[in-house]
Amino acid sequence: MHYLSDGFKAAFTILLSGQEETFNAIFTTLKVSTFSILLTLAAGIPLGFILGYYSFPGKHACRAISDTLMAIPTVVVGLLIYAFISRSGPFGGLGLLFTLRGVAIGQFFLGLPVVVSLTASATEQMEDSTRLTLMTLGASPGQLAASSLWEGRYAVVAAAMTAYSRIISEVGVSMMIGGNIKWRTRTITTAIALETGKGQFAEGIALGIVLLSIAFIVNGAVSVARKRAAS
Amino acid sequence: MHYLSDGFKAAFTILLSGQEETFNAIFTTLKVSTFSILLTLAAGIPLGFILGYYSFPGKHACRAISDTLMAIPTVVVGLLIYAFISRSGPFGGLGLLFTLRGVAIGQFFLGLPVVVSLTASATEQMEDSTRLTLMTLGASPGQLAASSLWEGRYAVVAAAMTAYSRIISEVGVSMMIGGNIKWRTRTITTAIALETGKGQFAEGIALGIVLLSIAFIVNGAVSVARKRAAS
Amino acid sequence: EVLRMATTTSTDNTGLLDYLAPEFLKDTGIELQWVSVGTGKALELGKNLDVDVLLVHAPEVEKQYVQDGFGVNRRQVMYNDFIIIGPPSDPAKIKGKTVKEAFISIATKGAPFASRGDKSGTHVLELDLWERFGYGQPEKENWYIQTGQGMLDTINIAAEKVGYTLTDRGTFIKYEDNYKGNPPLVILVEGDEALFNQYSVIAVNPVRGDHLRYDLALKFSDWMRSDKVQKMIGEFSLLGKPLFVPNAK
Amino acid sequence: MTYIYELENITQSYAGRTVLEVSELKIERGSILGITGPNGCGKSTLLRILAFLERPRSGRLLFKSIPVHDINEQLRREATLLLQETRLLKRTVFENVVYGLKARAIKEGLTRKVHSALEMVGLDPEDFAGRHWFQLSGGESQRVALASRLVLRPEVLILDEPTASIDANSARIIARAIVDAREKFGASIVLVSHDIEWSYSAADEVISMFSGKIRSKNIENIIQGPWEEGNDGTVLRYLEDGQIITAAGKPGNEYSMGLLDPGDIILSLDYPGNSSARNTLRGTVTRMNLEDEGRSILVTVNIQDTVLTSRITKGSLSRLGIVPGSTVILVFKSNSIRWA
Amino acid sequence: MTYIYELENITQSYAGRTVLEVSELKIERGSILGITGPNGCGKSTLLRILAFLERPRSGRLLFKSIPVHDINEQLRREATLLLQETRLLKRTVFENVVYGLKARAIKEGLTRKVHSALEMVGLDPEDFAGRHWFQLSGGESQRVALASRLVLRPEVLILDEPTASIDANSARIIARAIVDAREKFGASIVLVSHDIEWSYSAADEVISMFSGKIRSKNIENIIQGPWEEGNDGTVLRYLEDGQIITAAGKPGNEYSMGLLDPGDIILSLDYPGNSSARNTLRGTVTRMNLEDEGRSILVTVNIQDTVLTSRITKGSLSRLGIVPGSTVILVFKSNSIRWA
Ligand SMILES: Nc1ncnc2c1ncn2[C@@H]1O[C@H](COP(=O)(O)OP(=O)(O)OP(=O)(O)O)[C@@H](O)[C@H]1O
Ligand SMILES: Nc1ncnc2c1ncn2[C@@H]1O[C@H](COP(=O)(O)OP(=O)(O)OP(=O)(O)O)[C@@H](O)[C@H]1O
Ligand SMILES: [Mg+2]
Ligand SMILES: [Mg+2]
Repeated sequence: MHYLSDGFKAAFTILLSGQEETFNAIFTTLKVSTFSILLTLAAGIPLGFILGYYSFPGKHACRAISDTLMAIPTVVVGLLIYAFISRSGPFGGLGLLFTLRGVAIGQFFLGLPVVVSLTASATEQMEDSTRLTLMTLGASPGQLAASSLWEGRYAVVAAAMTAYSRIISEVGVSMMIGGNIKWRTRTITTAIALETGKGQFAEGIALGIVLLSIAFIVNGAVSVARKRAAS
Repeated sequence: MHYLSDGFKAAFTILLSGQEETFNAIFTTLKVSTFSILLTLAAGIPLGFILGYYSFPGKHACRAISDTLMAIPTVVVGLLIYAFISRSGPFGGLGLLFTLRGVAIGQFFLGLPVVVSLTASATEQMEDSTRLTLMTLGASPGQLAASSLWEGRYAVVAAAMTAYSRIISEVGVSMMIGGNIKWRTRTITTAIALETGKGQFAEGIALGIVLLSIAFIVNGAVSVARKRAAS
Repeated sequence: EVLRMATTTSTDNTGLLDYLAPEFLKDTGIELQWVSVGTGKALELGKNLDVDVLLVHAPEVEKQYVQDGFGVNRRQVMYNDFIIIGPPSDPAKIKGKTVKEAFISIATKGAPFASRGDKSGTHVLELDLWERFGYGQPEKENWYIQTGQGMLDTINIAAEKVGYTLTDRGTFIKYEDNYKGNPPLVILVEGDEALFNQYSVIAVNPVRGDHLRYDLALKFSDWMRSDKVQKMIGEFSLLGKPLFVPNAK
Repeated sequence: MTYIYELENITQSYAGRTVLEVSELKIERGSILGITGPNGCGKSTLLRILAFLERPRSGRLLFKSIPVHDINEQLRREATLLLQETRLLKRTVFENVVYGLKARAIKEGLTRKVHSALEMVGLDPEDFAGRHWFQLSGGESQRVALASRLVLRPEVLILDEPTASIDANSARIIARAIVDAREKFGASIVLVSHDIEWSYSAADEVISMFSGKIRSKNIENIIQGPWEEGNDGTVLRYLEDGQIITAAGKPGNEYSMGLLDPGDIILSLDYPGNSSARNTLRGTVTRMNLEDEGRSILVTVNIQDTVLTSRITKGSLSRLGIVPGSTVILVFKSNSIRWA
Repeated sequence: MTYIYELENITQSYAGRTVLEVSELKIERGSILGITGPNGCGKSTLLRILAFLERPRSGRLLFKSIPVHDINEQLRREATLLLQETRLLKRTVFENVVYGLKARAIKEGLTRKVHSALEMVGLDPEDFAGRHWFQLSGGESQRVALASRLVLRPEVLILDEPTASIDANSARIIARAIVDAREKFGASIVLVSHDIEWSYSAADEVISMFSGKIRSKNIENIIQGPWEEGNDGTVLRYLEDGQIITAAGKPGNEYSMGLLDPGDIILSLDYPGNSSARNTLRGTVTRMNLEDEGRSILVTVNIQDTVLTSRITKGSLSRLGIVPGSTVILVFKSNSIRWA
């Protein structure tokens, strides 16, 4: 129990005293997760729409794969990416291991199935009359996609936020690919893992609170934007 | 790279040779995740509906909290629950630590925000005419909730699957609360973490494949059920 | 210039590397970047040529590793020792006994014993001890808890189960520190020859990859074994207790 | 006389705009009341209040003589509304129709009840009961929605545009079903429709609304602006063909609508000689409808694009000998025009 | 003569049921074609094919004399459909109306165009342009949907029930807007409506469909079963008041519908003496409509619940001197009834 109160106290101390290490981890987390989510949305929303909207052979298989990949443990994604970008792997020459770019690639694969599956299910749930309305107004396939997603914007935003949550809270990829190297690739979650591993639970909780504060601010910004878009 | 081929080979070996340890972990995983997801859905769907449907003071705050909690790292949930159920915590007497019941509690808190937020957003997106139609047919508040959710069943199923994915793939709570105790609380994900820690990456990937196979089967069952419900 | 090292969690968690790395930079101009993982994973990262140097503690495995051509220049740099800890009530009555007596007493009384079960240096030693005392590894015994986790987590589990475990001293001191010197588990057996924990530096075999900074790895190895650093290691302490004993050869 | 609804000073507003202002309305138990009026005049809003879907902003609403404070599903189960924007549940036709019965925990004779409701709206249960919501045409959906209300045998049946997109034949079947509902289980019925003839065929009485207010127990002619000022305190509306409508009083603004009761218009074959009526307009008869169970006839006259309807007796009609296509003179007083 | 559409043997089926079978249909460029027919007869299905929203299962479709193989948005931009189940986008009225223009990358005069489209459907742009989709009444939404099609000035304008839930006054405004669309930018127009009078007021020609087929360039009386066998190879329909309709030929089954062209029904004041016509039914005139720009009159006669419409000339009507409420005799031959 005392971890809780200690954790809250520690969280304030960290944020107020301006511990350089922690700010570095916060900054790293923001940088890599922003990059990852943008990549994920750019690829995932169109893919999800195609998967939910069009009928093509193998559609159900694709959907099943995407749904299943939502359940891939982050460390397994870490391992798989590692197999490719390790020096002894096929892309070893790119020098992605222990870099934030490497982490972003892994997080992209973590977020992608979430965005694809949730966007596809939002698209599936779209009323047929919305589709027909857009078609009768002369929308091209691209406009149809964009406008359908706009009609279902709540669900798309929810998909994005869910994916962002998965990305910002994951530790498997950041640890395996990033390596939790201090000042370089240490993110809040790997720092939490480190503190917890050291038995410094209060510090772990404090960092968790810091992470949640970031998520809270991001969510707040998104819902302000959403409210603005709705009106 | 060779981890991949080795991983696939190992996955087959594990499943075909019937390694007792692995089957024990699979069984534990299924048991605890089934229990957790049922708990999560039972609480999360009604809460999500209330949050998306009714207007009440503090609604937006609740929604923001739920959205934010989607981003809580699994290990932080593990730590928080630990603080309560460890011997020195207020519920230490219940003996929940290092038990599957303890893990299920933690996973419940992991899955809850996902179900609540996604159900709420599905409910928000519900057409007003659906709500009015149900009301004119004389639905009571409970029937209204059930039928609205049934009308938006794709989104609710997507919420459930996303939450299940988070639960089955998480490692923080299982490790912290379950303790990864062999023959007792070792799940597939904690086993993966262990193998990875040992440097046995191929075994880690193999277990990942096993986990994904389970997720695939669960998803398959859900989509068959969904198709049946749709027709 | 950057030297990448894979090491075990004990060196990182105790803060030893945070203590040494700035000094290394000052002395050689080389930045040390390390990932702290289990011994097995550290060795695997070396095998995959993802790091240049290793700092690990599992002598038998290390020898095999070098023999297999994955590593070269294995050098001992320091040791700490293992201890058996348990609750002050000591239900198996092992306090002050030899390791052998203690293990046998725990096994016959069926007192809870937490094993790391993760092929770490500590785990390898523990298995070796069971073997030596003619027990074989207890597997499905109710009292034998295989945690598959790091040392501190394993200690915590032992504490929750009011049982025993085998740990390295460094982690235990850290554990004591977390409890402000009043921990639920205390040292019951120590000082036995069988409980030595040797740390070595191994360079990853440079013939296996062109990009490897073997030169830097050797510099690090030499630096670690220099008198100055050996002294620093000896002075490194937590709660006023020294953690490592330098023994470079 | 017992009233099922009594409304006093009921108002409703959305986004700060008052869209409904009913100073008084009493609806008799067992009556069939038709409501008509232009788009946006507040009909659906009134119906939503009668169906206890929304609370009026102010005013007193009595249901079966009891003031309504809280609206809940118990009340809604007594007064069932067919929404204007009908929407089927994403289920089969059978499940749509049975929904309300199940909601009321009724378990007996479900199939029989559903089938007979489908028959009432002219759908063959064999063909339709098993269909999915998306396997229906527009009119078929509308009829399923109506069947799912009829099956409930509610005390009050409120229908918002029940015949929109229903073919003429089926509209007659539905009118019959509505009258049957009153006769078989004593329902009181309120219906909104733009099809005035149809409304008369089903309803006892048709009232008309305008800008949120109940204007008259009657159909109204609506004369749209622009109005120009005349030189003797009157206002003038120039019609497309150059003829002029003269009205007394002051319109709210240039574009106000003038209301003219069909009963206030006299038809004649020639221009009257000396007459106190300021308005004498020539037009062509386009339509003649028997109204109100044969008691009177509505004659629709087009003056190019302006359409006015006059109510006359069968006797007058025979005497004048006019038929659709005849040229007639419409005669009415300037102060017969009231302002909306 | 140039045709905008030529259809040959077009069929469509859903779930294995054929719902459309058009053996031939040619629509002239610049014409306004009305389509009517009972619910579920395939009107909307036909319109969806004309609007290139779905491909027919079989048959040949020519658009501007070119066979249509692939349907795509280029084609859809030339033929715009107002859906029966109109749905606004979740945006403001302005954004709804401007959507199609933006889709076509039109950038100039958007505001002006949108405002004039709103005015065409009788909505005040000042009041409505800024409203949200949910701040409209049923008829207002319908009119916004129509405006968002009119604004596109498409070559073909296809309207599915454009006046459902539109008040009579506004329906006239819309009819005018439709005629204007033809005159101002040469649109060809196809419209479906259950309001036959309104159809005639807007269209050049009204055709009727039945069970997926185009039955006639005419309105039809529909006589529903049950039919019973007569003793001389005829079938009989007993009406509610005991009178009998006799038809020749074989209906598909007991409940088949008989079709009867209004032009085949003769009105008379007395029972004719010796006549070859088997059917002589007595009924009451309930309605008389001027049709087809004054060339003929439709007289609607109720025989209790059965309603039959006869088409007669203005001359005949004057000679007979009937008015709504008069009792008349309907005379028609048994083989005038065709089977659907
Ligand atoms: N949610 C809303 N917000 C603002 N204005 C609204 C809202 N709902 C309806 N209105 C306005 O209220 C007025 C009354 O609407 P109502 O739906 O009652 O009209 P109606 O008589 O049923 O019209 P119609 O014949 O078109 O169905 C209209 O002017 C409409 O624009
Ligand atoms: N998706 C579908 N699956 C199966 N049957 C369908 C489907 N869509 C329409 N139908 C059927 O096809 C027939 C024609 O439908 P359509 O919508 O063209 O009729 P309509 O003439 O427009 O009728 P309405 O006047 O009611 O709008 C109907 O019998 C309808 O039940
Ligand atoms: Mg309305
Ligand atoms: Mg239709």
